[in-house]
Amino acid sequence: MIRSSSSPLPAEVSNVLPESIRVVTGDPLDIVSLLRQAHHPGAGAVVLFSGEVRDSNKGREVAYLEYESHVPLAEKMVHDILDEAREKWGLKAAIAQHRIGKLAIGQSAVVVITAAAHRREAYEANQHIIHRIKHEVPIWKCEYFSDGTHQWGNNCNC
Amino acid sequence: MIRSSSSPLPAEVSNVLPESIRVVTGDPLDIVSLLRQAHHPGAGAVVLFSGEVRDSNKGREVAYLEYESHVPLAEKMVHDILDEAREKWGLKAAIAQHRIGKLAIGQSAVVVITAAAHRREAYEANQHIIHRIKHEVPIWKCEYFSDGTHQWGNNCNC
Amino acid sequence: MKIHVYAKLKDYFSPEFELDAVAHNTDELKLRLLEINGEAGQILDSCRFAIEEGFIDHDHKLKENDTVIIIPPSSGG
Amino acid sequence: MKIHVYAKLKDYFSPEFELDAVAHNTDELKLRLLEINGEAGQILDSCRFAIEEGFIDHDHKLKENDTVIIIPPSSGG
Repeated sequence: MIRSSSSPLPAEVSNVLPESIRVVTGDPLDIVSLLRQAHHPGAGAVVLFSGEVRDSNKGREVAYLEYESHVPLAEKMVHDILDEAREKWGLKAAIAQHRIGKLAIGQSAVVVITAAAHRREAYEANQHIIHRIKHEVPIWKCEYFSDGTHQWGNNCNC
Repeated sequence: MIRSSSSPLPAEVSNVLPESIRVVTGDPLDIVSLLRQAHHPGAGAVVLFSGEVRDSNKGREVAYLEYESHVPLAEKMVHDILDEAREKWGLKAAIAQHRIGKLAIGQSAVVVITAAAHRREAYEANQHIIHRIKHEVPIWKCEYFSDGTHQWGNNCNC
Repeated sequence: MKIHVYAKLKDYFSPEFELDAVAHNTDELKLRLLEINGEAGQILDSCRFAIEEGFIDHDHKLKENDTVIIIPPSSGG
Repeated sequence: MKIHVYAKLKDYFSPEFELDAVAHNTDELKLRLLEINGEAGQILDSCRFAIEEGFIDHDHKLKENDTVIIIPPSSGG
């Protein structure tokens, strides 16, 4: 729970990714709302990763990024990755959301949240999930540089 | 940045722990506000850890927790730990806050936020900071169980 | 057969187009695509192929009314 | 000399008290504390000692008007 005013979700609700969370979305990621959905009375550790747009990459000044995705396949793959992680690490909650479209410097491109009884599992699962999302899921980054050029990414943003 | 509406902080502001952040506080931890202060245009990765009060420990039902601290020493030690981590991992931001007093199930007892250019550093530094806070800093947990007994903690909550 | 390409592949092909030539599997499809743009060989070798139901490998039999999605290496996050 | 104790140490001593006996260092202080409560030996052996300026070790010379903080193993987080 991030605020004392919000009540913990029952296990059977927060144990699955709520239908309302779109894995791939064109809207700004609402980290606060996602965190709220990751809370669980049996979770002693919540880890959140936010991948954000940096102002430069390999010495070149970045103006903005644009992400595209094959959404149906991406959503299915992310759900599978989260399900596997939930089972492997006994997670109380596992949430991921990736933004597509145009992103400004500092905006969040991807958020991964894991909740577990103990912190080792929450960190490990979180790193595993973001690694797989970056390397396996059909989502692509295009960097638009301040000099007017652009480049489809092969390299990680973070 | 967690919302597209908030503007990134300049490096020299977010590179130090703002004076306004109390390392040890009796108030509920405001994760949203802390996250906002961790943003940096050069940070591609932000990792947040929240240690939260579990509803049971080793099979015993927990009613609530109470933390106490030797605050002046705790604040100094946490500042030193954050400074060392900032330097070792080249962090763009490092923030930690620990709550004291009475905490209900699901409430956040400690938050650590790290921001770095790349995610490996953000995860590693985050785990290092929470490990040291738990093991070195003069903050103590007392578990109050539903059966009316209590126990000063030696063991980690998460 | 409908073809959808993404990301860097769009530097070589239209995002969506109808392939008139026949391709019974992804190996044949790659050859047909190289006939359209001979410079796409290297990137095509790094791509995965999928149909609506999911990823397919090189011995999957393609049907004439399939929509084939060509997926370059991921760069999300 | 003023003594402040925390956490589980409060099961053995008052949170804050004035020690009338003389203790020139933490080893002597431990002996004085054991005279108050002989059952505190094990927990005192696991404690660190500090004064206002920070942690001190066993050869630090204590002064009569020091406030000594006795710090059991941390259990934050």
